Amino acid sequence: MLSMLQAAPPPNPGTWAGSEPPPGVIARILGAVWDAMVTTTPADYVFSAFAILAIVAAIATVTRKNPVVAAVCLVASFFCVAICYVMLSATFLAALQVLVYAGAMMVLFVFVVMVLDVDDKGAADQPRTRSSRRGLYYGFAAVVIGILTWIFWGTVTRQFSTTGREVPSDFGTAQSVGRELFGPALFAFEAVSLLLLAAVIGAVVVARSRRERLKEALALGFSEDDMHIAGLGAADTEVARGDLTDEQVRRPHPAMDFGQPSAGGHEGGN
Amino acid sequence: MEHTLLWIPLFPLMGAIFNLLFGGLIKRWAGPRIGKEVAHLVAIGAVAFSCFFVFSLVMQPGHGLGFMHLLQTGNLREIIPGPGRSGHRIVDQVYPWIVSGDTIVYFELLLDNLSGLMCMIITGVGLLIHIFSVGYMANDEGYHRYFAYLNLFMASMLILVLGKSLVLTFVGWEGVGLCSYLLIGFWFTDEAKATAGRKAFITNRIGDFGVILGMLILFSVVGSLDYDAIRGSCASVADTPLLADETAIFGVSAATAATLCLFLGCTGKSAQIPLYVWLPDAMAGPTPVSALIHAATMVTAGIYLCVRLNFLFALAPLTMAIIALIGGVTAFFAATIAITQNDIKKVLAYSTVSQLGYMFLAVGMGAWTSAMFHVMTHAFFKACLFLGSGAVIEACHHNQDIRTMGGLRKKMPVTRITFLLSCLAIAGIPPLSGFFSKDEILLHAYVDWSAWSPGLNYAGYLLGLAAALCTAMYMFRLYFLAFAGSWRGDSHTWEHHVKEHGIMSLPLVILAVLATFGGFLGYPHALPGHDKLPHMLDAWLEPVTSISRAFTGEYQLGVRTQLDGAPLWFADADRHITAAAEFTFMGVSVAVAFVGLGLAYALYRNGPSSQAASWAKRLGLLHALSRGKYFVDEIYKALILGPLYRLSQVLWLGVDQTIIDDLGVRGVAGTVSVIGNGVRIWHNGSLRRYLVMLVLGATVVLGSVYCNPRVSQVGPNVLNPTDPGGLRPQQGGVPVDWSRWWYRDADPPTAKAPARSAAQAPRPGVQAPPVAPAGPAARGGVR
Amino acid sequence: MKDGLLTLLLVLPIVGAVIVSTLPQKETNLAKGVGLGVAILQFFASLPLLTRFDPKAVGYQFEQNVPWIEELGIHFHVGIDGFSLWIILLTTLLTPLCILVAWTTIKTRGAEFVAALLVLEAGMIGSLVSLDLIVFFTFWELMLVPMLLIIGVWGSEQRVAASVKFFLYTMLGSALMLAAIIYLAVQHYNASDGVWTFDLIALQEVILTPEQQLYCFWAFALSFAIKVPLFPVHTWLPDAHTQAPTPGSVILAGVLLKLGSYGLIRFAFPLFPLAAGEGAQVLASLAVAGIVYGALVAWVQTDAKRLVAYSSVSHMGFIVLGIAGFSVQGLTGATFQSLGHGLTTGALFMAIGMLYERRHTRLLSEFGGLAKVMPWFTACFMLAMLGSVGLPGLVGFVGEFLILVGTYTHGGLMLFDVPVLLIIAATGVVLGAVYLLHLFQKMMFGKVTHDANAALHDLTLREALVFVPVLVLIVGMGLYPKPFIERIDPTSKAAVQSFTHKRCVSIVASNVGRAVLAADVADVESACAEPEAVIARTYGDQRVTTLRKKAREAARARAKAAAANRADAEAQPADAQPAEAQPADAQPDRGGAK
Amino acid sequence: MVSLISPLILAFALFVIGMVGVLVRRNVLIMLMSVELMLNGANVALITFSRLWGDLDGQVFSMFVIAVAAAEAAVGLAIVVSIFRTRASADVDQLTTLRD
Repeated sequence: MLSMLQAAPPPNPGTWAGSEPPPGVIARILGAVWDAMVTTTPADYVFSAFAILAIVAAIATVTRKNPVVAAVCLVASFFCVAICYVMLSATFLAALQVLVYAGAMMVLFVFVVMVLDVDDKGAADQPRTRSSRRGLYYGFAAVVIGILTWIFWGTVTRQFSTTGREVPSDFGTAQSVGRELFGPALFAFEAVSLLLLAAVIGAVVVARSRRERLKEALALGFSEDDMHIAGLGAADTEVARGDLTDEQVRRPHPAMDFGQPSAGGHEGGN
Repeated sequence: MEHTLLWIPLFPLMGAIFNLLFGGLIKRWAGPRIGKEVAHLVAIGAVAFSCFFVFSLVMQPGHGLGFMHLLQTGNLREIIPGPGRSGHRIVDQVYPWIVSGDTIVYFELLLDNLSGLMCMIITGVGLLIHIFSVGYMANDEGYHRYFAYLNLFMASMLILVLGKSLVLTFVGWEGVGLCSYLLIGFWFTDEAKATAGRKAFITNRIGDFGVILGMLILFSVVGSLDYDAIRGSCASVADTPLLADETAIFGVSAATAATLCLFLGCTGKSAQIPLYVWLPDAMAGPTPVSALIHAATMVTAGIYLCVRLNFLFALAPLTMAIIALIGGVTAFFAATIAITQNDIKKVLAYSTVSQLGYMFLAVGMGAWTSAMFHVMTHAFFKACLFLGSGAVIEACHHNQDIRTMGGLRKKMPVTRITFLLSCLAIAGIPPLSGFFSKDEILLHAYVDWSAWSPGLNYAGYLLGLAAALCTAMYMFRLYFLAFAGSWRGDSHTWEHHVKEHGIMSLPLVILAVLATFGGFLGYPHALPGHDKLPHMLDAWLEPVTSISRAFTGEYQLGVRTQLDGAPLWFADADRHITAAAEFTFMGVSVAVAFVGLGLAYALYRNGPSSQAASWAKRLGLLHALSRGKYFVDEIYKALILGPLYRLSQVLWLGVDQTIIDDLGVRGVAGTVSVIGNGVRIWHNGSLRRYLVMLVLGATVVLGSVYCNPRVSQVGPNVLNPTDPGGLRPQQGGVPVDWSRWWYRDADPPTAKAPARSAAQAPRPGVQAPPVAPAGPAARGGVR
Repeated sequence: MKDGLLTLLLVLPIVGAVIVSTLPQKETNLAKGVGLGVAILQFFASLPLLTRFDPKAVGYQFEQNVPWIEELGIHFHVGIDGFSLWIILLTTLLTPLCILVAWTTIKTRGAEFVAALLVLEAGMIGSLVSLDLIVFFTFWELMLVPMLLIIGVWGSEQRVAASVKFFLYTMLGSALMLAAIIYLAVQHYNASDGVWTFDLIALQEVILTPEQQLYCFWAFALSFAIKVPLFPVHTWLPDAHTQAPTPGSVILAGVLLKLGSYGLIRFAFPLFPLAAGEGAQVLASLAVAGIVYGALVAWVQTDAKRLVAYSSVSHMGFIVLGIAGFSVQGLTGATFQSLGHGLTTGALFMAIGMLYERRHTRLLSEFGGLAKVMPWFTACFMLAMLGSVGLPGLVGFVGEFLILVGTYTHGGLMLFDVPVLLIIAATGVVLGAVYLLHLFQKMMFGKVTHDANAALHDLTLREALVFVPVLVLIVGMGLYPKPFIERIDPTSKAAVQSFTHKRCVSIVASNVGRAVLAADVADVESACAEPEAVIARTYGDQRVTTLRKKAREAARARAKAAAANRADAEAQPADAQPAEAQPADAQPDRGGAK
Repeated sequence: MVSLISPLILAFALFVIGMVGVLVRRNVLIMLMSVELMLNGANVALITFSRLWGDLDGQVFSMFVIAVAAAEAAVGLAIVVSIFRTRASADVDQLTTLRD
């Protein structure tokens, strides 16, 4: 799309040699867009479509109030991106994307959202940031996004050729990526496996239920302070410490302890 | 013995060390009596040895300086080394003391006529005083320490006199200062005496400050501080480096600068006008100490130095004038103070200051020989006076106030006679030594060339005469109040205590004899029998002072003449003083002496009289001023010591504590903690604020990296094909050489053409004194 | 064995420290005994340095060069010459004495104290022997830690504040110095295109541009000025001294201060000669101000140790003045004076420490009339005081005399209006007497005011044993300084020559615009045949007395010639003169100048 | 053969949206999802350049990115669960115990 931009031979600056006036910058941008439209192939269209779809889905996940809807939109976004991968001849990764991201992780998200019955009520009582600060934050956001676009645009307009190199037919397939994976990147592969193991163990340990943590704390002989730090403090002491409002103690949220029946009506075991 | 001269100072030194280390132990082991015996035997033995050694060296015919020859042949004129004959000198180079670079200082002793004379005085009078001290200090428990310090003093004084270079003299100079500090503050339990000792040492130190500067100037000009080297460079007035204008300092010639500094040292040591304040307070020490140090030997060190460097001082007419003026003024000023003092030792102290003033008057006039003559005679009669006063004080049970004495002649006949003889001598009554030496000084004061103008001659002479009058007055006032009239003290002391000690009288008698007949060493030309008894001292010191007398023109010494060389009324054609002139001068000074004596006799012949009191009232202000010693001490304290102490307080509390410590050190610590607190507020625990900070930080870093043209301007600019890309910091189209950001010129320095290869010749500007190498550094150095 | 000696001197104290610290905690006396043994062994091990030191040889002796970090060109390069020899011997002498003094002064944790002292000794000797900048910097920093501990742990009341102040003051200076060292090495890397070295001798070949020399010189000079305590940056010294225990003060005054002046002579001046030439005037003015300031402030002190500390500021001012003049006598005098100051001030601190041990106070008002009670103590104290005042015949005078003479006669190349500097410096001689006699009188003379003073016992054998070597040296070095000076003089002569030459080369190469090796500077020999003249031309005549010196020498020559022919005219048949007596008129050659 | 400019635009967009999501939203879960988005943006860029230079390393690396994202999501959710135990609300602003 940008080839046209580079094609025009530059007349020496300052002198107006050609018959028509030297093209200005804006004229040149419009020219590029027109050129892109003219030379795009059907594949470009498909790709653009799915790209736009992915972006819309992403915006949706970020703006939806209800986390469940957000999760679903995110899954949609992942699917569109997977399709883009296929267009970029990264078929194995497209499959992987779908399997891991959309399949496993989003399921986990939805699962957690459902189990914890998370609702955004809690957020409501937080006052929206005062308007004076909002201006500041928007300013920050504008600065940050401005810098990023400046950098993006600077690189894109400068260094980029449009088409990739000739690639072998099996480029991006499971076989070639596998050979690459178990060849030079073997060590990294093993390291990642270790990482995943650590993550799993971490997740299990962190998300232990209150009853198990209480049993373990008593076994280790925690002092009263240690119990407080571990979040296992007895109700009265927590209130005394001012960490929990008595309202929270009286009406523990269902997730407070899996053992008790959830306030929302359905029995325990969440 | 291989080292001939080293033994002279070494023996008293060893005596001192022995007494210091073992005196106490012997006293403890063998009991006080034997301890005392051992102490003073060792001390007196050491001094006796060096005295014997000095006299033998001086007197030996061939080897010595021909004095013994005098006694054998009896004919004085033939054997005294005439002007042509070079004087004998013994040089003993012991070892190289400081050798560094081109500075070479040897521990070298020199015995020639001048130092021979001084050694004889020092060891002679010293020995007598050592003997006197045995009696005086009999019942003092610091006995061995006293004799140790006295021996140490003798050693330092001998090194001072025998030293062949100015550095060695300076060693003796400070050693003597230390000993006077120790001896003045001998009874240190009394705070006042200790303070007096400290005052003496510090005032001497101020003088030493001058000597050090003088030494530095001389060293830089002459290249060595050896007396022969200095004499060599002063030999010919025409091309001496001391007077060359290249070596001038602060506008005066090097000779003048050096001599002025040295003279500052002499005023410190010989108690002249600015720095004399320590001598009256030095009377706090035991009386024999005052006799030895503050009458005979130490205080004459200043005069010795001037006479030793006479060729240098002669080259500095300005300094000679200042010396003469200060000498004259001091003589008169101190004499006036002495008149109204009531403490026997204070009177003698101010009398010493006055007599020293006389000597410096002589030095100022270039009459080196008469100065040394007066040094000798003064040593005799002043030592006798001090020892006499010591005997009197001992007799009056350590009471020094003459108003409570009187009538001592009945019980202390020997002391009275010796005291009377010395008083006559110092007053300048004819047959005695004082008359000859003082008269000679007054004669030369009037007769010799003076550096400025005849005015200085008249001023010097008149001041000398007035001082002579006062001297006669206060000496005989002292004599009459002490010895004449009747005992005014308490009767108990009179019955039991007032008596004479045998051992103390012996030195008194010897000194009195010397004071009486000492004058004949410098027998004046005019008196009859001159051919049989020439002016021995003149001939004796001739080799030492030959160079300075040979100077002509601006630095001329000796009898002054009209501008065209015609003789004045007192001199004949070949510039010798006529007999008539000498007689007139003698007459005037004798008359003045008798007037003084008469006055004292009238007022005090039998104790303090009503006329004295009435005169005192009539001269109220003058009397009070003189009694209060013109309040010089108070003035010094108010003008110098007080402000200096306050300045030090301000420096310590102000500069050190506040400016450097509080502002500097604690200030820096303070700012660091303030900054720390400022940053702490940011971390209030909100996760989202941290995230925002994180993102901001990341983008700023990314952005700054992207500013680097090497990252962003890579490859062709798709939008503006004419943009050549690559590194080109632009300012007015000319690349800026940012490496020289400290440029001083208006516009930034442009990157120079590739730095000139080292092979090129150094900067053309190197020949003429160019601007120092470019850049603020060199320019920063003040040119 | 000859070249391994220095490394032995470094290793021995560290091994000793390790042994001492491993000993059981309870028996402090055993630890002190072992420590003392090691220190005495160290002293005897350092004696061959003296006997086998060849005074004539120029350059470094006992040299040892072992590569340490090869890539960066850092070699464990050690060697000594005239400047560092005597300070090392002073260190090895003072350390056993300090341990001896510490025997009773230090009650708690004696073992650690001895270990700290030994490590300190290793640090000091390391700094003195190292000829590689990084090795020097390591030992320079190593020295701080034990001193910090000695003041911080065993000091008196506000010991922690004083030790922290001492530590931060020195760290500030040395941080700048490290920056300058690295900058210099980088410049050498660029100049010699690709050779990394931190060796002092190699780095002396690099000629930096005037600006570079200016910054590097002042970075080094600030670090050493803080160590010397030059006037404005001296406030750490009185606090450090008053709070330090006696042995700490003795070592601090005895050796640590000398490292500042040693550093100036060894590193600051030779490495950056051009900036040194211009900076010398500033250093000299500060030094002279320090002399008077230290003396005046010492006069009004109420605490004995603080008074002696300020006296150190004044004496060290003298030493820096000697160095700033950079003349042969000046350098020799400065090194000799630093020895003398180490001995005299060390003795004074020992004495005050003994009084502190007896009366647990340092206030002057508490003492009085001690001369009667403790005669031997007073004698030792007076001897040390007189040495410090600079009485001729004792060690103080020789150093001062050489510094004054050297600065006045040959200081012209570096300083201007030298007479004014000298006059102010000479007042230091007077003020020195003022405050020290003030101290002496307040403590020793007068009646015994406090009854506690009456019962004080005089010197014990141990205390006497500590005083004897120091006092013998004070008197010995004053009377016969030749063996000391003849080992320092050749080194300072060589130092001055190479300094002047390099300064001339710097001037010639000042327009190159970048650092360059001395060898690469074009036609150095012809331009710098007469270095003094080049310097004189560059800095204008009024600053330089060299031309005046030439005039003086010419005048002296003329005078000698005149004297010679006058002597011939006078020479008659000399009468019978004994052989050994010097003929009067023959002009003694050694008297005249060269 | 699609031109490779648009995937880069996609990657940039995803990244920016994810970043905004993380900064603006207060719900922990949404923030975790936004992080996923950012990582996805990165992956797209990796794959684009892998395709541009015909070098498989981009894809291998993006696979690792996916692995890490998974691990991170797991642990993130575990933490969210345990926080829920005590706070009963997903608001991140209340989590200030580690402040001082």
